[in-house]
Order: sequence, then C-alpha cells, then structure tokens
Amino acid sequence: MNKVVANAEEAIKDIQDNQMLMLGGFGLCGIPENCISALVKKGVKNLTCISNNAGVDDFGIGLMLKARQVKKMISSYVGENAEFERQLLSGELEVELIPQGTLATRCMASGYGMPAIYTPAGVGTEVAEGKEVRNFNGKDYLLEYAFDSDFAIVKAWKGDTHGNLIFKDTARNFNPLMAMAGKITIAEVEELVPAGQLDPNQIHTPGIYVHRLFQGMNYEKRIEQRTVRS
Amino acid sequence: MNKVVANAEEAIKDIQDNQMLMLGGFGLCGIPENCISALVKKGVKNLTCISNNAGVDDFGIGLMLKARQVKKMISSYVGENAEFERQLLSGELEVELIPQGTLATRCMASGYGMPAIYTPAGVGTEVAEGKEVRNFNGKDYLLEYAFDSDFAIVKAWKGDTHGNLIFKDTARNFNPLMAMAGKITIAEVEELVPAGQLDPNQIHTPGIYVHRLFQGMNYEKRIEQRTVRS
Amino acid sequence: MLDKFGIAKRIAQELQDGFYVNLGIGIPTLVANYVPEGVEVILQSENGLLGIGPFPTEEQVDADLINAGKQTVTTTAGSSFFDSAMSFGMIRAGKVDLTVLGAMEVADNGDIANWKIPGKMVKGMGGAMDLVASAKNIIVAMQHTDKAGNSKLLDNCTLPITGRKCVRKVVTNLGVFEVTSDGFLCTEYAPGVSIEQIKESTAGRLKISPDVKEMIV
Amino acid sequence: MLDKFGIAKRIAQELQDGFYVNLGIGIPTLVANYVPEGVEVILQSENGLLGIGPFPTEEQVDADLINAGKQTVTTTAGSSFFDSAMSFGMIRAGKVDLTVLGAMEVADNGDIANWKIPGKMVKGMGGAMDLVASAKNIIVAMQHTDKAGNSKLLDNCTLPITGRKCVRKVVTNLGVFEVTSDGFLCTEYAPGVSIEQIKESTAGRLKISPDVKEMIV
Repeated sequence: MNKVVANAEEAIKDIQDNQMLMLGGFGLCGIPENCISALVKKGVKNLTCISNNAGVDDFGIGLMLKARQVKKMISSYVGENAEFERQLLSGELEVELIPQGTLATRCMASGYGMPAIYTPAGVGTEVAEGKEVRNFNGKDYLLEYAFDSDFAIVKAWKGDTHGNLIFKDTARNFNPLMAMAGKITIAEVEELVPAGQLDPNQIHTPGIYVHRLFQGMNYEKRIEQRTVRS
Repeated sequence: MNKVVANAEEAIKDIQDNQMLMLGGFGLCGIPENCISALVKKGVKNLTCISNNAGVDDFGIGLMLKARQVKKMISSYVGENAEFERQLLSGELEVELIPQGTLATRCMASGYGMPAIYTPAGVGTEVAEGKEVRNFNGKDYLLEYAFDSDFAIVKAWKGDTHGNLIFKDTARNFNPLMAMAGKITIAEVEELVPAGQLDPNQIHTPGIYVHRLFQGMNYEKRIEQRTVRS
Repeated sequence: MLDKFGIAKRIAQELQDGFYVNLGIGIPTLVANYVPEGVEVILQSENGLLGIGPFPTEEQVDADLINAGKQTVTTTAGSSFFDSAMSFGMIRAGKVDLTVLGAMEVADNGDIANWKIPGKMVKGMGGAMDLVASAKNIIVAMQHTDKAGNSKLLDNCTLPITGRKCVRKVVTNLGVFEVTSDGFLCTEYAPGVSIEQIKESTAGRLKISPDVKEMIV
Repeated sequence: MLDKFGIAKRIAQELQDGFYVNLGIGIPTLVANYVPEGVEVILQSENGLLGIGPFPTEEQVDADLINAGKQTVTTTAGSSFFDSAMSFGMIRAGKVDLTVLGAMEVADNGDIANWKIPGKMVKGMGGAMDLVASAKNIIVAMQHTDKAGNSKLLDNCTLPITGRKCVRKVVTNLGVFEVTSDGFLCTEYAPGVSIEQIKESTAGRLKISPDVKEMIV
C-alpha cells in the first residue's frame, strides 16, 4: 500500500491519445501544474478535458491548447484565452459548456456511484435542449449524467502515502470531486507525508479514491486577478 | 450573527407535536443526548423520527419511545430495544425501514437541493415495492426522494458561534448529512468557541446549514459493544 | 439618476442581519461596501468559501484564496471552505438568502439573460445558471438601458436566457422594480428621475406603485 | 469440515495487497485476523472509517470510535473518517475491492437473503442492501446448512431477499463455491469432506469443477 510515484512523468505515463481527463482547479487556483507540464512534454493528443476553466494563454490548460493536445473542452467558463478563442472559431476545438454546479455535481455523482442527478440549472435554456425534464414538487429539473472519465488529475496541499488528501482554501474547488470521479485518479501534492501523519478527521479525500500521487515541485501558483487593499 | 442559545430546552422549544425530526448518530455514537433529554422533558408527542437506529431501552431515542412520543421511526436498523419491539408488535409504533446508504443519501440530497437520487440498493427486494425503477448503463436503480424534515438535531464535537461544526471520528456518521437536511437545524456541541477559532479548512458543516446551537453538557457517551484487546 | 455606486448602495438596503449573500461580478460586488451599520452578512463565493473578507494587503496575498471573480481575497472570522458541489448544493437548497446578479436583459416575467450574445465568442455561463435556477431571492443590478439607449427591461428577452421566471427585483440607475404577475412594478424612482422618464425607458409591462416614492440612498 | 475460523482463514486467501475490504458482522469480521503475510489491506467500516485497527486496550476505549457492529475499535496509520453518504458513495462507486458478508440463504443465481425472517421481529437491513447492490466482488461466509440440516445453498431463496444476482462466491464449512451461470461450481472441498457430502447438502444447482481440490487452510 504505497501509492507514491517518483514524479509527474511517471504518474501520467499511461495516459493515451483520445482519452478523457478531468483536471482540478478553478481558474488558475489549485490546478495540477506539474501534471500539465508533463502532459505537454509527453505530447499526448486528441484529449477530451473536463475542467471548470481552460487556463490562460501561457499557463494551465492553455499550455495544452497551445500544443494542440485538446480535441474537446468540457467547462463552465472559458474566457481569458486568445489561443482558445482562435481554435474554437477555426473549428479545431470543440467546446461543451455546462453550468458550474452541474459540472461539480456530475463529478460527485461519479464518485458516489450515482448514475445521474437532477438539477434545476439550465431549465428552459438552451442547455436543456435534448435533455429530460422532470417536475418534482412543482419545480422543473434536468436529468444530468455522471461523468465517466479515464483519468482525474488533481492538486492537493497535503497528501500521505495511502493517497489521503487535504486541500487548502479555495484551491479545494473541483479537486476533491474529480478525485472521486476518475477511473484512475492521480494527485500531485505540495507536501507528501508518511501514512499516519495526517489527522484522520481532517482528510478531504480518503485514499480509496486516489490511485497514485507524487510530491510536486516548483509551484508557480499564478494569480489571475491580483487585487490588494488600497 | 450569533446562533448560540442557552441550552437544549431553549434550542428545541418550538418543536411541536406531529412534526418530523431527524436525529444524528449511529447506534449510540454521536447522538444528541442533551436534546433527546429535553424532548423527553418537553413531552412533545406523535413525532416522526428519522434516525439510523432507535437507541436502546434506557438511552438515546429509546427514552423517547418509552415516553410514547414517537409515532413513526424511519431507520435502517432498530434492534436492541425491547420497548421498541413491544410497541411495534402492538401496533402503537409505525416503522419504515430504509437501506442505510439510501437513508444517508436522501439526507444529503435535501442539503444539496436535489429532489431525488438513484440508488441500486433494494432493487428486486420488497424495498422496491411501489418505487420507480430505472436502468442506467445496464443496471437497475431505484428513484428515492429527498427528505423534507421540519427539524434536524445533531451532535458535534466542536462548533463556533456562526454554527460551523466539526465532528469527531465515527461520531460523524449521519450528523453532517442531517445538519444539511433540516428546515431548521439544531446542533449541540461538546466545545463551543467564538467564530474565528476553528480552522476554515477543517469545517465539516458550514454554519449556513445550522440555525442554532448550544454548548452541551454531561455527555454520557454510552458504549453498546465495549470490546477490548485481550 | 444613480451611478453604479448608488445602485449598490440601494441594494445594500435589502440586506438583513444574518443574511448569507452571493454577490455576482461587477456592480453586485460593490454592494459589500455598503452593508448598513449593525447588519452582519456573510458573503458566499461559489468557488467554495463562506465569509469573504476584504482584499488582502500585499503581504496577505495568497494564490490559493480567491473569489469567484478570481480576485485575491481574505476571509472573515467564522469562514469555511468547501468543494464546488457543496457550494452549489447550499445554493440549490435555498440556504443562501439573497443573490445579486448583473444582467444584459430582464423580462417582465422574471426571465433573465446574462450569459451569451449571439455572434460574440461565448465564454460560458459559469455558475450563473445554477444561481438563477436555485436562489430563493434574486435581485438584478444593472443599467436601465444599454449604451444605445435601448431598454434592458423587456417584454421578452431577446438574448438567450440564463433562467426563467427567477428575478424578484431589479435595481437600475432609474429606480427599483419588483417583478409581479403584472410585470414590472416601480416602487421607487432615483433622485432626479421622473416617472415619465422611467416609462419611456422601460419596454416591458410597467406599473407604477400607488406608493411610489423617491429612493433614499 | 471447517469451523468458523477455518472459513475466515480460507476467505483471507482471497485478499490481495492494497485491497480495500468491507467485512460484515460475524464470521466475516474474523477474516481480519488471517490477513496473509506481506499483504496489506485496508478495512472499511460503513459507519464512516477507512483503516479499522484492532480492538482498543482499556485505556484506548473511545465511545466516538466504533465499527459498524458498534464495537469499540482503533484506527491504523493512514485512516480517514467521513460521513455515511460518502461511505456508501465509495461502496456504490465500486471503490471497495471486496465485501464479505454472512447470509441466511444464497441462491444459485447469486441472490442473497440475510435480513428478514417472516414471523420474527424485523430489525432492518442496515447497510446490507446497499452493500450487496453495489459491491463489485461479494463473498458470502456461512454454514452450509442450517441447524435443522437444511441446505442454505438453494435454487431460489425462500426468505425475503437482500439483493439479486450479486454473490460471486460462497465459502462454507464444506467448501468453496463460485456462482456461475450454471449455478454453484464447487472448486474446493474442506479437509475431511467428501464430494458426496457436498452434493447431499446442496439444494441449488451444483457442478463439481473438474479441477476440484482439497482446500488448504
């Protein structure tokens, strides 16, 4: 029971062309920087990526877009990325936009073995097109399906050798949900400790959901909107 | 923003006859001892109680049963209680048995604003009678509805004046789920601290779900199966 | 007529002590600056935070602590972090007392459009569709007309909608408008604005409340 | 013929390094005592714990730390606590590698009955229906016959069932039986047990594997 691998290259080595990946993070906050770099280096292509956002031109998933590795993005918001826009308009890139809460809950559904969930988000809008609508207690809901992703790649603050994860602040976001949802889940952590060092009451993601992890390095943690008090 | 009330009597004072209550705990572990005592003292009647178990004869919900306050129990397992058995066989008490995971997930659904969930538990059994069955990816699931409970009463380890809660060990169990699910949620805590004292990364139940709480006292924490190493 | 700060100030009057509030990007964010004396509200950020504090000092800046607009923020005493499913869970379950959003168009039945303009690059709805479908009390903060002078309070939205029949109240630079079964009901006009001006600037069904009064901001 | 410890020992041979395992009450609990050398498994308790340790010493006893049988326990290094929804979530999602349960009856199509006896006070299914409906690999540990000598391996369950077509393997005091589309397949017989005895004691469809061998425990 030691899920630790040496580094990002080792962790992602079995990811193949045409697979589906989930990537944690909200904007550039809590993204798996090391694995993204390794994916760019590996050059794997035609990926379908589920991630709330698509990075910026020169950071995050933007690096994979620039290297033309992404066939389809499944996201809730994809602004702030000129290369993204170019590929989308030229038809090189396919995009599926999903309400943010629906995206999150579809991840959770996978991790909880629920095949589908009902949410009111998008009822009566173009998001509802082709979807089943059902009324409960006078309110309409859409049936939305759990994701079925080959891999989930997440970034945590602390992790132990059993794969237990703890996230920090709003860098938590989609990470624990995607960690539960991958057929194979890969975690990179800022601080890796032996099993037994983390308080079992404070674990956000139990190790049963995590297949491999490694100690990440050189985190840049770029800030999109640096706002300070005057 | 101060949700603190003086004691259990104050916390439960608006609970009325014929209402529905959720009570946290698994067996006698993590049950809201103070509120149960106050409910017995108040003598409120004809309650529908949702709780994984029904206590033992002289402790936990067993005390409410003995005082004939419970009209209906909704539980997954109700052994270990002679008075319970007597009332059930005499027709004084109604019981609805629900698979444990279904019980937990129906609480979560309430707290997450999901009107219903799909679970495979009980498919093909008498639990499925009258319920909608739906096949997803070759497997059958039952449609199960979110609970709609007037009150949820939970027991936490630590809480702050904003209602943020932290649970300890397996005394967590149903407590955070029910805390999310009550129209009004009451928490009793072993240690009450001012807002700002608890680490925001370690909160199990955010205060938004908790309407009032109080510092509990004289916890007995009875053990059902005291097993020790020889 | 109000400027954006005035709109935010007026909306701040809707806040009640103990409210949990979600403020959208733009004018709604400004509402946090005008919380009335003696009122304590807790701000929710849908990326997973209850208890948004002020912007950080240079020393406090932490890349792991941002709001839904991706701005660096701080926390207040009693804050908590959670994942995105719980965040939208508490919104969906009606635990957030008030949601304030910007909009491009609002229809007189409460429909709202604020996520997509045909012909322009679509960036996505983010959490807007979840918020409008789930929140129990939604106030829209926006200019009454667009830059060309066209009303943004309409019979029907012309843009793709974000949610149906969900807006309860609209606060614009011209006044306060409740959404009723009879369309918009003007209950307050901004200082220096005439009822005539409001009528001219509103394309949707509009009634003027018999108790209409000048807004106090 | 095996005693209950022998059944537990044989099931322990199914454990693989790194397995997450849920052990039911009774004989299944005993399996934890026979984990093979060099194999590390993590035990899940459906009341919200991964990493069940041994029973506590008198000094370690903590009322807040119990297993699903309500016994006081301890934790192992790397354990974690979670709520009941996540606990059954990970079970439902197939993250638990092996589930070992007791049963009153098993049918030759994999149906299991272990929660209710008509005419007796019904205590409830607890987590049993969730476990049998969700677990990807279920082994039943039980006596081959009831106290009156009637087979518990049947064509059809006579008792109300807990789950349909879910049992993969049955280990009894007489042998090991895989559930196949042709019914029970006996792959091992217990020391001192004859094939004849197994045939006589089994009411459901039964085949004897051509590779059948004596169990090593």
